[in-house]
Amino acid sequence: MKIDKTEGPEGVTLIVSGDVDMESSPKLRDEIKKCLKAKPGKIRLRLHDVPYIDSSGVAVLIEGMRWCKKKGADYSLVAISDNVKAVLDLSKLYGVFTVEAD
Amino acid sequence: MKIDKTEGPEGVTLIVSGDVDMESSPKLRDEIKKCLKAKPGKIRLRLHDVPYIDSSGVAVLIEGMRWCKKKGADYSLVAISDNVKAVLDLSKLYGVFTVEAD
Amino acid sequence: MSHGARRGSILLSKPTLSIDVPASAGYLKCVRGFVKPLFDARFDEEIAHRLVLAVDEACSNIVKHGQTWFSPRGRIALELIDRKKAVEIRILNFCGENEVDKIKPRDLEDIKPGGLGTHFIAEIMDSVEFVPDKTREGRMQLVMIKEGGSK
Amino acid sequence: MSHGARRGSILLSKPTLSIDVPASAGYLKCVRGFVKPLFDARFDEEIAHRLVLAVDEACSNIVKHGQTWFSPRGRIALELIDRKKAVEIRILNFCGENEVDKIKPRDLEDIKPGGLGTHFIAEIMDSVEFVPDKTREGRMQLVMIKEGGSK
Ligand SMILES: Nc1ncnc2c1ncn2[C@@H]1O[C@H](COP(=O)(O)OP(=O)(O)O)[C@@H](O)[C@H]1O
Ligand SMILES: Nc1ncnc2c1ncn2[C@@H]1O[C@H](COP(=O)(O)OP(=O)(O)O)[C@@H](O)[C@H]1O
Repeated sequence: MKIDKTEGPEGVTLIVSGDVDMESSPKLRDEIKKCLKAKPGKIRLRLHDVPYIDSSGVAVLIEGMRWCKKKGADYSLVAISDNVKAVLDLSKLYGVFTVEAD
Repeated sequence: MKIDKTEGPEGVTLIVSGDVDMESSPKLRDEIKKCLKAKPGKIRLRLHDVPYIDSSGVAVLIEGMRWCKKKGADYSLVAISDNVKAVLDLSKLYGVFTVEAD
Repeated sequence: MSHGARRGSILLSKPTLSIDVPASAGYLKCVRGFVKPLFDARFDEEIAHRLVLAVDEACSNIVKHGQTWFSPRGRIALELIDRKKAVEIRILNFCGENEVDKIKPRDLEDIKPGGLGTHFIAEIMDSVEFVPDKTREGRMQLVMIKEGGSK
Repeated sequence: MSHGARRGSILLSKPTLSIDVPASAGYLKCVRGFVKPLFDARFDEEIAHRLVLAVDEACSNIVKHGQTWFSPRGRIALELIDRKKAVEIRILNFCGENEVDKIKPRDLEDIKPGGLGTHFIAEIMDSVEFVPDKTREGRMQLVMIKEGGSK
């Protein structure tokens, strides 16, 4: 898994690529945490190039949402892959997230 | 591995996608053989979407070349993937084939 | 290519595939890589993806819960039985006998991180049960079955 | 993520990964899927691809040559030792003692199908040798080592 970061006036986008699993999800968690320190108006996670996410990855997506809510930052998932969508559906959590097209 | 076939006035193109390994290479071999029955002027193998080829796959590429030579048909490999190129290099066979861009 | 799977000795050799790796998060990708091509060959893409997820979650649970600080040398030992009409996955040494009752999904209504793995497994598989592990006294095997898939 | 590979018990558990599958062409893709993520994590893309090829060719050779009609129940049994400074791959029960001398690449000048597998293995690996197989009398193991790769 690799995370690229782009910053714009409205906030930060983390572009995730590769599998988000028990090995790599802590790295995504740390990255979201780090972003929040800069008090961005919005954090977007781009999950288009994520062919695989497991429950630990979903847990990080939820944590990110909670942290953002607390800090008053917007939070969304962008251009999620079919497999990410499938796992969110399976978690009954798809409706909980703000999901955007690209 | 999957093989799609397109036929034009100058000959046949077999569009191969997926791994060409010991399990699947006999299928490619059979398909080339079948094509030759129709006496095409040319057989092209499109190997762009072949992420993996092993020595049994390379053996089939050589057999195809020999059969075509015998029958007076042209033969070429088209848009080969980096990994196919790497395996042909390793085989010291890259120069033996006619390799075309798309 | 389903017929290809029978090349060689498959009709005579036991259709059991097994792997044994250290119970470490860094090796879960190897486990997924191992089972995925087999599921892809037997099931459609969506189901294959879910099956990989179920296996991965079960193995993650060994990394997370199957070891303790005084017994850390855990292993993921998995058997896959590639039957004609079903795939059976056995994860050996999955948990202790006394832990089986604790293993269940949490209430999904409560939106919080964690506790999804067993829910995924139950949703995806046709049958999930625990049986005593013959290879290690006091330990249980997780046995998961998915019916169907052409072979 | 190399540090991730140490999560859990990797520093304490033996860094040996093993698989055992029927010696059938249809399961080679599982073997490749198993080793590829590990090679990808340790080596650059090009080398990782070559290493997958070497392992696959060695396993193909068991399917092709390691079984006979009177002993068809062959298995591919592979051990991968994920050392700090090298990866070692042991393929058990690779061939009979008396076959070792026959195992060599053919003359590549002669352009013909077949006989490339052992050439690939020799080109790709830093060391290739045969040692007696402790698990089965009269059989040999193929031991291949690739140095390097960060861990
Ligand atoms: N291999 C195991 N050994 C012992 N307990 C386990 C094992 N797998 C799961 N459990 C128990 O079942 C619970 C639910 O597991 P799961 O749904 O995967 O969620 P999580 O692992 O995120 O808590 C765990 O919290 C744990 O108490
Ligand atoms: N596992 C094995 N058991 C017995 N003989 C083998 C084995 N692997 C390879 N050989 C011998 O070595 C030769 C060269 O193998 P290889 O280079 O892989 O080419 P090919 O398998 O296409 O002949 C084979 O033809 C065979 O005689």
